This record gives sequence, C-alpha cells and structure tokens, in this order.
Amino acid sequence: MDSQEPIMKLENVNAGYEKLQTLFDISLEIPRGKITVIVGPNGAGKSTLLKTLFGLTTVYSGKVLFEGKDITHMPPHERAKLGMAFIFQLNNIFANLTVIENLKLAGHDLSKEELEKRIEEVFETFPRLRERMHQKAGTMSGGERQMLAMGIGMIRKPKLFLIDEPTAGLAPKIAKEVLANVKKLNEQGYTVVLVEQNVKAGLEIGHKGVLVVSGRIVFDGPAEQLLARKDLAKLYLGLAV
Amino acid sequence: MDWNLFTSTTIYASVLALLSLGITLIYMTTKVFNFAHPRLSLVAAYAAATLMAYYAEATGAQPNLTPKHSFLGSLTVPFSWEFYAIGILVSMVFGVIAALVEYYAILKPLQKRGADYLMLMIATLAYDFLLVATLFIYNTHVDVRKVLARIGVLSTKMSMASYDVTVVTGGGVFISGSFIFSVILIVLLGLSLYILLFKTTLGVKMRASVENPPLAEVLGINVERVYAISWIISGLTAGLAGYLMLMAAGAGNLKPISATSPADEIVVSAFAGSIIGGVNSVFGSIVGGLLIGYIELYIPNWLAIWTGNAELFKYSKVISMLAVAITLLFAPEGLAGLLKGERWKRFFGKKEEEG
Amino acid sequence: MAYANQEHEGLQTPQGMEEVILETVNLIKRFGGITALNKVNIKLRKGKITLLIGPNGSGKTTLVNVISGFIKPDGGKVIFKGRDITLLPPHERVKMGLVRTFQIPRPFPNLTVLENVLAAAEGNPGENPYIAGVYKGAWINYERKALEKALSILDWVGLIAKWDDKAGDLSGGQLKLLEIARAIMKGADTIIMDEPAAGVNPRLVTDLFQKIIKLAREQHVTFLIIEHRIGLVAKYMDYAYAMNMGEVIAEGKPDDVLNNPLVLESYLGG
Amino acid sequence: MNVEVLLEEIISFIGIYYILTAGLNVKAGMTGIPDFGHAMFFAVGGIVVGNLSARIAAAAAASQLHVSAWQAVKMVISNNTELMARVNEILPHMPGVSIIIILFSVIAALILGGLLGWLASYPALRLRGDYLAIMLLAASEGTRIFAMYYKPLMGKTPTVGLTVPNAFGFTGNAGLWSTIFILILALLVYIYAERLYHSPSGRLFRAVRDDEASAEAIGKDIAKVRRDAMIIGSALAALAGVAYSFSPWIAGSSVAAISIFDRVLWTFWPWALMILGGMSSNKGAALSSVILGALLIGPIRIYKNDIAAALHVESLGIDPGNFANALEYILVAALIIIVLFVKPKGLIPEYPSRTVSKDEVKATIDKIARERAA
Repeated sequence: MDSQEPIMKLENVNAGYEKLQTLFDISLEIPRGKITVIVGPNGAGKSTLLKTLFGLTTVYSGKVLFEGKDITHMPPHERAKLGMAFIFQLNNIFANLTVIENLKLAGHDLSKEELEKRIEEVFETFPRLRERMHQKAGTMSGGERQMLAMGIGMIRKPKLFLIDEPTAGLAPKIAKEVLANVKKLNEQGYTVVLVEQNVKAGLEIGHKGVLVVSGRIVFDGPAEQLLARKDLAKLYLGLAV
Repeated sequence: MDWNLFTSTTIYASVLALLSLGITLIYMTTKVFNFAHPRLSLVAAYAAATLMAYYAEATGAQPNLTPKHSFLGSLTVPFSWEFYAIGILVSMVFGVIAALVEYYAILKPLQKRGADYLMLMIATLAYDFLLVATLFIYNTHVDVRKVLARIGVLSTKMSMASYDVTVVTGGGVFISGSFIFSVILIVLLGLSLYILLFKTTLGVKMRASVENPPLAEVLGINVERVYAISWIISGLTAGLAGYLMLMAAGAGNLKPISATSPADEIVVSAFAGSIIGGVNSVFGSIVGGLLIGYIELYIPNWLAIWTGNAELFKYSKVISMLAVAITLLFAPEGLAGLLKGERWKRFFGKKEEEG
Repeated sequence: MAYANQEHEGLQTPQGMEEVILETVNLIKRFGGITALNKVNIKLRKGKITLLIGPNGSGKTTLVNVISGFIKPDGGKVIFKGRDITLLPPHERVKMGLVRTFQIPRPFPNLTVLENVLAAAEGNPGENPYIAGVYKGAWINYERKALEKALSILDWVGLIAKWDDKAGDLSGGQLKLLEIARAIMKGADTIIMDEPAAGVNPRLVTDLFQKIIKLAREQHVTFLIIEHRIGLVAKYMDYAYAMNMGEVIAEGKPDDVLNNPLVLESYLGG
Repeated sequence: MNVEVLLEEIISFIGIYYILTAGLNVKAGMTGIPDFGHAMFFAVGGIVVGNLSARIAAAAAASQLHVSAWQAVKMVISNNTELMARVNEILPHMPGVSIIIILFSVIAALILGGLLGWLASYPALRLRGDYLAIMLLAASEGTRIFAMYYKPLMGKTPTVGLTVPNAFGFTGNAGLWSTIFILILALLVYIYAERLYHSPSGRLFRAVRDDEASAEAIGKDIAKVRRDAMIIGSALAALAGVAYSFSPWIAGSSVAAISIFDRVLWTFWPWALMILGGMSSNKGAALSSVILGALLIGPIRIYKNDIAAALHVESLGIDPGNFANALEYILVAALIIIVLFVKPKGLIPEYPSRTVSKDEVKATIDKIARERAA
C-alpha cells in the first residue's frame, strides 16, 4: 500500500445513532488518492461508518482524524469546509433545476472565471453532462443523476469524496456506469470512500477493501485480496467465523 | 361585452392573484398556510391612506375632479402623481413590515421549537387577531379620523375609489387608473418573477432552497436568507393588493376597507387561487388567483342572465369554495400539476420507481 | 429446545404433510419498468418459522407488502387459511389472524405501552363510540379480560414495568417487543416480521428469538421473518426462502439455502 | 349590573363554549382531523332552532292566531318578526309545547349535526393535514354564504335573521332556566366526553391520530373511526348551537346567519380554547372554557368599557368603545401565542385513558406476578 500518510484515520471508534450503538471498536485508515470501498450486508453498519467520517453520527469514544487533525466532534458543515464532500444516496441533486444551474449553485461562492473553469473540468470528466446542460436534472436517468451529484461535489474541489451507495436501486447496467464514473473521479486525483452494496463490482474498482459485518470490521486490506477470498460470501453474511 | 364588468373583474382578479402568490410563496418556504395574509393588505391600505392624506395636508392639495383633455380622452387626476406614488410605496413598505414581523416574531421561533403545521396555522390566526385588534383601534383613532376626513375618506369604511385616476375616451369608454395599474402590475410581476427565478443566481438559490433545503445548506447557501426574501416578496405583493383594495373598493367582490373587510371575505378566494394553482407553483398561483377572480364574477353573471335571477350574484363566493373542494379532492397538484402531467406520471408509478 | 429439535425432524417428512397456512401463487408486481415480484410462490406452514432472505432490492419488502395487503399485486394470488385474500384490505386480513410488524416500529407514540397493547384487542364492544361514552357496562367485562391478557403478554415480553410509560419514550429494542406484544394481543396466528433484529442490541436478539420460538412451538404461531443479520438468526429458523431480482432462487432448510452457491452469489452481485 | 344576570351570562357562555370545544376536541384533538369548519356544524343548531322549532311553535300557536297551521308555518319566513312576536306571547302559556320544542331541537340538532359531520367525513378520509383544514374552512364559508342569502333558511335579512321561539318563557324566568338548561347539557356532555375518553373508543381515536398505518396493521377500520369522530364532534357542535340559540343572554332573541356562522367566534375560539386546555384533553377543554368564560370573557365583555375608561385611552386619541372591542381579540391572540410558546401541550396535557382504574391495573399486575411465581 502507499507509503504516504493516510488522509483520514479512525482510532477505536464506537459510534451509533443517539442511544443505539451500531459500530464497535473501529480502527481504519483512508489512503490518499485511492478508492476505499466499504462493503457488508444490510444493517451491518457500512453507511453508519461513512456517516461517522462526516460527523453525522454520535461518537461515544475513540478518535476521528483528518490530515492528522482531531475532528471527532466537528460538525458536518465545518468538515465540508475542510474539504470533505458527502454525496447522499438520495436527493443529492436539485431535480427542478437544470444541470448547469445545479453546477453553478454548487460553486456559488467562486469567482466567475474559477467557476467556469471548474464546470469545464466537470464536463470534461463527464461529457454526458454537457449534452444535458440545459435539461432539468430530475428528468435525467438514475446514472446521470449520480454523475451530476459527483459533478456538484467536484466543483468544490474536495480533498475527500464520501459516496453513499450510489448504485442503490439502479439497473445493473447503469450501476456499472456509475462505478466507472467513480473510478474516473479517482483518476482525476480525488480520494474516494465508497459504500457499495454490490460487493464484486465495488471491489473491482477499489484499491482498498473494508468488510463490515455486525458493526465490526472483519476484513481490512487490498481490495483484490478480499475479492479473492474463497469464503468471501460466507464471510460477508457472517456465516464464516 | 360589458366593459365595466370586465375592468372591475380584472382589478379584483389581480388582487386575488397578488394574494394567492403571497400565500403560495409562504407555503413553499415556511410550509404553513398563512391565514393572516389578506390582513397584511389591510395594514398596508391603512398606512397608505394615512400617508397619502398627510401628504395632501402638507402640500395643501385639494382633490381636483375636473377632467382635463389629453390624447387619451378626458383625463381626471384628482391629486398629483406623487400622491399616488407615495400610496404605492407606503403600502409596499408596510406590507413587508407586517409580513416580517409575523415571520420573525412568531413563526420562525415556533418552528425552531418544533411546532407542527397545526400550531403554525393557529399562530397565523392569532397574528391575524392581533392585526384586527390593532386596526380596530387605529381606524377609530381621533387623529386618524381627522387626517383621513381631510381628503374626504371615512376611516372605518375606507374607499378612495373616487380619487382614482380615470380616463373617458372619445368613444365614451371609462377606464380607471386601478385597472391600468393592475394590468401593468400583473404583467410586470410575472415578468420580474420569471427573471428573478430563472435568470438570476439568487433565483436559482431560491428554487434550490425550496426544493432541497439540506442539500442547499451543505453547498453553503444561506437558506434562511432565501426564506426571508420570499417573506419580503409576499409582504410586498400583499401591500400592493392593499393599495388596489383602497383605490378600487367596490370593484368585483372588493368591499370598502375596515379592520375586518375585505380580508375576511377574500380569504377563501385567495386560498382558492393558491390551491388551484397547485400550492407549490409560483406562476400557478398567479394564474389560479386570476382564474378565481374571473369565474367568481363571470359565472354568476352568466347564470343570472340565463335564469333571469339577479339574486344568484350573491352566491358568487360559493364558486371559489367549490373550486377549492374540486381541486383538493380530484387534482391536489392543482393547475400546475395538470399542466406538467404529474398526475399521469403518478398513475404510471413514477414515485415508486424513484424510491 | 429439545422440543424444537423434534419439530426440525418433522420437517423432513414429505412436503404437504404439515398444514400450509399461507401460500402465494405466481405473485407478480411491477413498478414502472421494474418487475419487483416475478411469479413468486412461497408457502408458510403452521407453527413454523420461515426465513426470507435476499440482497437489497430483491423484492422481499414488496412481497411482505403484498401479503399484508398494503400493495395490490399485478397478478397471482395470496391464499390464507384456504381463502383467496388477494383483494382483501389490510384490516380484514388482520381479523383473519394475519399480522405484520414494521421494519421501523410504528407504535402510537402518545399512548402508553398498555394502551398500545389494549388497542390491538379484536372486536372490543367498547370501540363503538356511541355506546362506549354512555354505558360502561357494555364493554367493561370484555376490557377486564383484555387487560389481563395484555398485561400477561407485557409480562412475557418483559415490558411490564413500563406499562404506564408513553410508547414514544421507549428504546428501539423495546419498540420491537411492543410490536410483537401487539401482534399477539391481536390474536395473530401468523406474524410477518420485517427485520425484527434491526436496531436491537445484539445481546437482546437471542432473547427476542427465544421468545419467537416459544410462541411458534407452544402456541403454534406461524412466522415469516425477513432478516439481514443471517449469521445471527439462521439457527432459529425452520425453513428458508432466498429471493433475488424479484424471484425465489432457493428454498429449503436454512443451512442448505445459505450454502446454495446461487444464493451466496446473489449477495455479492455481478 | 345585576349580579344574578352576570352569573347566568357567564355560566351560559362557559357551557356553550365547553360543548363546542369538546366537540372540536373529539375531532381535532383526539382523532387528528383539523376541522377549521367547526362553525358550520354549530350553525346547524341555530338553523334548527330558527327554522324547525319556530315552525313547530307557530303551528302550535296557530289556532290562537286564527290562522291555519300551514299558514302559520309559512309566515315563519314571510312575516317573521310580526308572527314570532305574537307566538312568543302565546308560547309561555303552553309549557307542554315548549318542552317538546326544546327536546325536539336538541334531538334534531344532534341528528342533523351528525349527518352533516358524516357528509364532511368524506373529504376527511381523502385528505390529510393542512389541505383538509383549508378544505373544511372553505366548506364552512361556502355554506355560510349560501345560508346567509337563502331566504327560506335565514329570512330576508342575514344580519337580523329569524326570531327564536321563547321556549323557556313558560318558566317565568327564561334567563335562569335557559342557563340551567345549558348547564345540564354541558354537564351531560362532560360526562359523556370523559367516559368516551376513558373508553376503548377514545383510545382508538387517539391511536388512529398517532399512526394510521399502524392502526390499520392491527386491524382497525380507519375510515369508520374518522367518520365516527366527525359525526360525534359535529353533533356536539350542533348541540352547542341549540344551547346558544335558546339563550337570551348570549344569542339574544334571534339567530342570524351572520353571527351563527361566524368563523372567528365558533371555529377559531374553540381552537384557541382547545389548545389552551391541551389538545385531546377533555378536562383541558373544560378548564379552558371555565377560565376564559369566568376570568376573561365574562368580566371583559362586561367591563371592557370600564377598562378602557380606566386606562384613559381617550386621552391618547383612541376611541374607548373600539378599544374595548379590540381588547377581546388582543387577549385571545396573546393567550394563544403565549400558550404556543410556553406550554405547547396546554394546561392539562393529554392523559392516558383509564378504561379500568390504575389501582386495578396494578392489582392485576401483582396477580400475574404471583401466578408466574407459583
């Protein structure tokens, strides 16, 4: 694995939603410039883990570090300022606005030249969005919406993308496209943490694989290594010990 | 065509359009039906009348009802143009003040405490009561009476219709200033709202904040400010409606202004406009308000002619009630929904597909 | 548990030996272009606990919604106790003994725990408001019996100490128990549970399932349970169905289904 | 002013408002139907008294008026003032007829109010929340406008309305006996409402309000529950309308469309009282009616002019009469806002329904514990 210092670190974190603890003793490193894929069965806590990175859960104990800085109790909007972008699973675009309006809105605090430059970058990464520029975002396909959601994130040039199940509810073909776009995003130099329900497809594009079962990390290592495990399926379902 | 019926109906319909728009804007942002909304117009009307009267007093102006000849025909301008400009300006300012007080002093703090829609609706009613009481006291205040009497207006059944600008064309057609004003107003309002919402960054932010507040906030948009702006627009248009009520009392179903009138009578029609417009559509509300205004007066008129029973005219308000019932029960998305074909999409399971 | 094992052996008797209480026949449900259920056939046998598994979007919740009557199917039938109930509204099914619980518990938050359970009593004459407000004698005897039943159920699920607390103040796990209590109070003989263990402290899951087993074995209550934490719950189940992409891809003894390569594959995706 | 009259007036006021608020509480507080058209059901009571009971009285007095019963009935509308003036001279000498008129009005109002509530429950089944509130408000306004100008219902002048038969005249002290009548009605309604609350029915109303899907999942017929609540709540409102119309202290001697349909007095005030007392809380509705009637409305209606005078508002150029009228509005508005901010659950928040007493529940729990131990 890369020798560079990880962009983000969790140290012995116990977390959950208010009274209900769903994550137990999680220690994790997010490598810079890579795609980290979090997989696990439903209800295992993989989305909770992602939300914990962005400060959307209650952390009972342990530490969350971003670029070496302790941000355990920092609220989400301040994390956004530090350079973290969270892409929600649903409602991650403005459906009644056009594509270009969505992108302009994301960069509303940038100078005009800077904004145009970044929109151009988004269009270069996702040419489909250029074609759909003046179309209402809500009329686009599920795959294109996720593309736009990533584009909205890109405008703000974050250091870290946190993407929550972007393929949920999409047809398999479109889901593949979405994951290919996540890869593209990474190729542009962005660090990505991805929660993915489709284990194989997710791990195929990832560098690092993290398997969460019943609120605990049961595997943490190179993605291809996890993918190659013969007992992966049983491990995944918590059937193999 | 009955020209007088048409012009007075147009003024009334414009008032409804202005009020429906305000109700819709507040529903879209604050998620509450503002029962106090028509009352904001009365506040504005009183403020406008008072300041117009003060202006007339200060300049020593007397109403001059002798018509002048102009290229339009015989033109009557009872007071100077500044007089009317002051009225318009003051009504807008006071409409905005009354709206912002409601939002900042009552609704926003209640929302922060987690009040549900019922509590908010009741709170708007309470604010309405407070305004009624204030106007009760105000319109019988000795000084107010004196000032208003100076320009020949009663303070409890207030109408300045006789001081409206009028034109009688060569062909004998009577055109009131309020009619011209209301037509220009609606066209300008539609146009400027279109430009604001679709051609400016602020408009895009507004639409974004209405549609998806959490996402807008994540992107660093000041959602609160956007809400404040819609309250300002809402107050502004309520104020303009108040000015029209004052200058055109008697037009359509508009009654002379008092603490309770015409807000009490117009409230259902204004909500009808907002609801048949679709509640969540700015342009729908303007069209809905206009539509209600026209059908409320034209349908009973036709029925009266058809049956020869002029009594039917009294029931005109029942029409807006029926419009509300039919819209809510059969097309809850309103006109906007029908035009967008939302209903058809829903029939084909669009919603489930999204989820 | 010895009793339970005995029942397990019973399963090896040929199909059809035990009474089938609920059956779906070629259920079809489409949402827009997506086929959420494609000719789904499942059978629930009386007094057995049946597990329904499958990855996200495989159609499990849709199936539960169709069986409980919250969604109408586009094709096929639901047969309960020998009667075609496909078009019956939810509350009619409940009267027949078919009750569902929700993934996210939905109590009556402003009612107390006891009120929540009592409200589930079937056929209470006191639920006629015209009589109830006038003559208490019309319903008090029924109510007393209901009370006794409700309290012993609360005692059994371990919520008795909380009887006068507002349901809205309970924790997630307690709410799941309250849902079960309500279903039993309802006189349900067939209970469909959507993720009963979700949001429940893992230490309490065993406890919860012990109670479910006891109900099945002693009261012959039939269960259909959707659960994702398969590793945790598989050992309690009598029979299992696995779904993927709206179809049943495997059925049989839980161990067999869980070791079915097709099932394992479905969880990993393509 | 006469203390006795003041007392009677305040008690009548409290009774009418309590019945009205209790009805609203069944619909809005307990079952969660936001009825902003409550005045419509209240008006049924007034219409019953103004029309049906006036017609009965006219028919009964016809022979002494030397007209046929049918003619007398027709004159209720065509020649209202004159006819009813004569009828009200005759009626006090007919105690039997008077009592029948009162009983008949009560029953007719309950039936008609319930019927209208049943009709109004259809939108209540289709619509939820604020849309339903607007719908019922609009329905109430529409009915008001219709009734106001429909002569066979409300006479020639909506502001004057129909003269009410002096049904309590036979007692010799109509003020006192109408007050007693209202008090008895209010007490009966209180007993009924409290029993209803503490019955499985009341529990069911509140359950449906809390979570419809969940109520459906335990086999309850939501449509029926909401319909029952609309029927009961609306029938009670109509009963309040009868109480109001027969009260010489509150309604005067006539019912007029303009006042019996008043949405401020008969819809918004009960809402204010319900919120003040605590949504869904029947005891709260009673308490807030008593507080507002006894402490605020009675004295304020009566002393508002004195208050205005005492504050010397005229020295500020304010008209004392209007200031006095505004006081009522200001107080109610201020009260609502303060309650919403300070005590959003009301003076007596919703309480658990005790179908059996708390002690009995505890005893049963002990019994179960003993049985388990054994």
